[in-house]
Amino acid sequence: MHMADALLSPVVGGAMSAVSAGAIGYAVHKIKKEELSEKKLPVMAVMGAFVFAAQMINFTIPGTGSSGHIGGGVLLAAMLGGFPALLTEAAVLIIQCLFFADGGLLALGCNIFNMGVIPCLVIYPLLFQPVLQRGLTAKRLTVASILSVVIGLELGAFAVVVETLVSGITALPFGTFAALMLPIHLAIGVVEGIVTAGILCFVLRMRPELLQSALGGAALDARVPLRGTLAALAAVTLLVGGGLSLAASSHPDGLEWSMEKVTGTTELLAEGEVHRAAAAIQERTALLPDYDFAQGGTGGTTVAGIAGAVLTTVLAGGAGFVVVRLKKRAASK
Amino acid sequence: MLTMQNLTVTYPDGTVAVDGLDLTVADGERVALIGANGAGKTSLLLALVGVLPHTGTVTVDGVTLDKHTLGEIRARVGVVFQNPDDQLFMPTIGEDVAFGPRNHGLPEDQVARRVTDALAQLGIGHLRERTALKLSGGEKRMAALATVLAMAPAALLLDEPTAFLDPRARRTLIRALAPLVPARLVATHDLPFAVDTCPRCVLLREGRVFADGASRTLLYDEALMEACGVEAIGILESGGK
Amino acid sequence: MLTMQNLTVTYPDGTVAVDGLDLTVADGERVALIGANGAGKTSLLLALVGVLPHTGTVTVDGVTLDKHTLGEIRARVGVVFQNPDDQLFMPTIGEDVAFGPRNHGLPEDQVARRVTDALAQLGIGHLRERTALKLSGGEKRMAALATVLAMAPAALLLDEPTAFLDPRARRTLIRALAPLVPARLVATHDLPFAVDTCPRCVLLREGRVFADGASRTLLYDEALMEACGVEAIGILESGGK
Amino acid sequence: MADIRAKTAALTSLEQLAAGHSLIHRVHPAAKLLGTAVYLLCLLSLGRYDLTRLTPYLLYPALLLPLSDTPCGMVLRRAAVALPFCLFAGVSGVFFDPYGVLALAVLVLRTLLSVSAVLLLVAVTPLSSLTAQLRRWHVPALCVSLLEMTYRYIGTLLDEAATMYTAYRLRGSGKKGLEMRHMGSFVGGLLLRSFDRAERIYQAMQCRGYPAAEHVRRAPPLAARDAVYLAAVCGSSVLFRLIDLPTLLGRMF
Ligand SMILES: Nc1ncnc2c1ncn2[C@@H]1O[C@H](COP(=O)(O)OP(=O)(O)OP(=O)(O)O)[C@@H](O)[C@H]1O
Ligand SMILES: Nc1ncnc2c1ncn2[C@@H]1O[C@H](COP(=O)(O)OP(=O)(O)OP(=O)(O)O)[C@@H](O)[C@H]1O
Ligand SMILES: [Mg+2]
Ligand SMILES: [Mg+2]
Repeated sequence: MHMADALLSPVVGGAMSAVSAGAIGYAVHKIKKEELSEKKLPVMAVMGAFVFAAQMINFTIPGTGSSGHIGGGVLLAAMLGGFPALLTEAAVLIIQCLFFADGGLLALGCNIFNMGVIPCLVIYPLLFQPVLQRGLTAKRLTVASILSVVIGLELGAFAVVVETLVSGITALPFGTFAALMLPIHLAIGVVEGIVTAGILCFVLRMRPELLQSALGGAALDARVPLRGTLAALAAVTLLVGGGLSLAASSHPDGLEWSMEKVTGTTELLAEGEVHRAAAAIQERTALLPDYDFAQGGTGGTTVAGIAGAVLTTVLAGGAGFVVVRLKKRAASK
Repeated sequence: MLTMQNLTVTYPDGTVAVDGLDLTVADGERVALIGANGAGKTSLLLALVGVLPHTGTVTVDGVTLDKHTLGEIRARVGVVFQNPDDQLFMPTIGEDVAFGPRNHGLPEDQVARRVTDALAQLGIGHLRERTALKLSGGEKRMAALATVLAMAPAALLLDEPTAFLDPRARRTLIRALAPLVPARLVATHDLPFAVDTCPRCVLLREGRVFADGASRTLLYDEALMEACGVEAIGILESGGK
Repeated sequence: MLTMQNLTVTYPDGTVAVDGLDLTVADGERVALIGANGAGKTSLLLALVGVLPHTGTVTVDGVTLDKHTLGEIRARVGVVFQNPDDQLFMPTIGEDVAFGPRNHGLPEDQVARRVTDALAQLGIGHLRERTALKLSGGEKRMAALATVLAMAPAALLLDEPTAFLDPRARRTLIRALAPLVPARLVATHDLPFAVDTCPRCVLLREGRVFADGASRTLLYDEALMEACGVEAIGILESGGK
Repeated sequence: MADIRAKTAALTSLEQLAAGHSLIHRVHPAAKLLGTAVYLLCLLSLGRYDLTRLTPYLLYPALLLPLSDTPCGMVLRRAAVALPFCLFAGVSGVFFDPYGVLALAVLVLRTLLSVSAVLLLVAVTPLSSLTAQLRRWHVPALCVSLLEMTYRYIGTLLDEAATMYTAYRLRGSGKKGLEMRHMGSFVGGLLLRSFDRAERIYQAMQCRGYPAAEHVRRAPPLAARDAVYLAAVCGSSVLFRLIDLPTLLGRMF
């Protein structure tokens, strides 16, 4: 679910980076205030490394033969508390971006938001903690983990869709993109949720004090009415995930189909409409909005452009080749 | 029992860890594998159970190791890793010991018998319901050994079995190993242990057999041991100043 | 140099790991700390640098260990843990060695000098830019030692320094330790190493001093060692059957 | 398991590259960080169909790869990791967009260029100089130390997970992967051991005077070389963004 640089425009990337940086700054401030930072640093670091290593382990899903792996955010939050978990997840994402080409530098803000801020600062305090407020039992822990992971992942996937579309790099209609992304992540979420629940239940059995201290350590400021939040989040997930997946499976053209049901016409979002919308977004988000929306350009522009591009490519390759030759010659001397 | 012919193990990055090695271990024989850090001991043991890919031939009881015989050979050859922590992954020791036999399709009553026997053999029946996370180093080592014994292997491969043990736990291990029948290949840096438990000894250097003979002779041969990158027992005991 | 009076260390769960212990280590003295698994060796060493809370008195060079003197005492007493992986946490060995001096507020040029000296003393200057990830066990052990030496401690506490080492690396360690001046308290299961490097030896049992005297005498005394839960060197060397 | 070992190898190979001594390696980390950022911003601000205008940006990897002795193959292999999701978005876009094929090509090229820019950065700059630079830019010490320590322990834990997985498979039922019902105790066990290890690390750090006042290390002085590098990378990136070089070139002939 890593958002890639290539799918982003600088405006979206920059905005999301600002949001994530703000969240991280707030988390640092919170941790410092609670004087946890000193003792927590090694625990956070090793847990980050652990999540990284554990993500390499594939689980066979019974009856399917396919495999899944654990997700990080909720597990980290359960073990460390929300704010430290956010920092840890961010560190993991930065390392994945730098060393494994998962995501990208510009996309870091998006990824930290989708996979860190959402599970650690939204799902954890609003869902995970409330479910466990009335006592830490294996059953509640299982429910809380699965719900948190599933809803967190759905929200994250939804964010990916929005970020990609607002960037205007792909022409996918919103509904179709969402209908493709959300059901996939619903399935992944269920698996990751079960895995996370299994791990946390094991921890609960062996070392309950670890979970207790994490849960108690991040004392809830505002007690959130559990039922209402739960119901709302579940409803949104069901609606978006379930509804769209149904639509997508029975009608490849999911959005048109649902639009037809609702409005009685498919005209509303005809092809051209979508494009104009995308183009408008594109215009607004490009760094230099004066740029020529190329496909319509004059024949001359296009031909010259293509010829020039070929020439540029050859020149770039040639320059590289010269460097290689020069280096070789220098080495042989 | 165990035969290696021209065995070569190469890591993906090109490191040749074992380099055209020939070695035969007879039924019930006990062989110590000695060599400096990086000599290729661990790689050799891992190749024997197909964890690392190899070229050359490995046969166990006449069965040649390849894709199709892998399962069969793993059922016959048991490996105990250097770090027992890496080998215990079930909630209790009892379940851990049952894990292997159960996966090889034994019926539940036989699995239970195997577990009881393996634990009794090593004198750790009392650990059955305990969890590995709260055992001492010596107890973990014994539990790891039990998980392998329960699979009734014809050959045992041990990787540095005395690491982490205090002298008494080490002694307990030696006593527990003594009556066991399986042939044995033991990679170790603990030379007194090697002399004690293995009549035969193979010196490895850079992935090749450098010497092969009686432990009581080889391990006291200073020139030989030095050439192989380790130190003879004599030097160790005298303080080697 | 190091004085412990009625030192008691109790874990939060009520386990009494060290129980009213009295011990004095003179300037430059080398003392081995011997005892079975769980005798309290590690707990004792950790209490000496204030990592574990204690009751009783600990003085270092006349300074009594308490909240206010903690920093000062940690600057004088260096601990090397059993597992070097737990002690090397910076990206490169050079930075790891610089970590302590820098935390004690030394200016950057002195930090650099300390690093160079410590690495040179142990003969691992070439590891300065390497990362701990790819070092062999022996190299890691040396690096961990360097991190502590760089703090110019007046006393060194070593916890099982020979674990993980092959015989040659072990020898290198012994040679590296020999010329170092600081007083030394070494918890170890490696009795030949204790005899080699520490003239004096303290036997621990259940958190108390069970015997205290010359290593060459105590460690060969079978009855005494047996009572303390470990085994005398003689038994080890003869094969102990 | 092969996966896990491969990850370790990936880390190791990048570290080895970063330890090199080429001209590019010696450039100030701040210059390299800024250069990469500007390059990425300019490159990614090009539009959905600007295939031709992307081509001048090929010059950056084409020159820097050989100059820094970074093998091309590695960059391509890693870029492949990032491709699937982009392809997913690009290929499905083809059905909704008359110029979908063009957009797809742009997406693939963007992926290739942005991935190689990031990889180039870490292939020529050791993590320790990157984090030192972050400290000098007053990124909170907690975050920077966390990054360094996480990186440090990833190697250790990957190794441990790999060995544990091997042990599992040796006694396992021969199926690939870990069965769901064992995962709690398997991964949970690894987690608890990691937790204990963290405790020991904390003790080790305490013994060496942690926590102490934050120290910001002096920056190595900016050399003329660094200014030239920065000017060249940023200047060309912005220039290519402002003028349509390929079209100009094409018109000339
Ligand atoms: N994953 C790996 N990739 C590449 N090379 C490796 C890998 N693991 C080990 N090696 C190399 O293979 C050689 C043999 O390693 P091996 O672990 O078999 O040695 P060993 O004899 O078991 O040493 P030790 O006594 O330290 O356990 C060494 O040179 C080592 O550096
Ligand atoms: N965190 C802890 N909580 C409670 N008890 C502990 C803890 N750590 C150690 N103990 C107990 O304290 C006692 C002394 O432990 P310690 O680690 O000091 O022994 P040791 O002599 O170092 O043993 P070893 O040779 O195995 O390293 C043991 O009984 C042990 O079980
Ligand atoms: Mg080995
Ligand atoms: Mg100890």
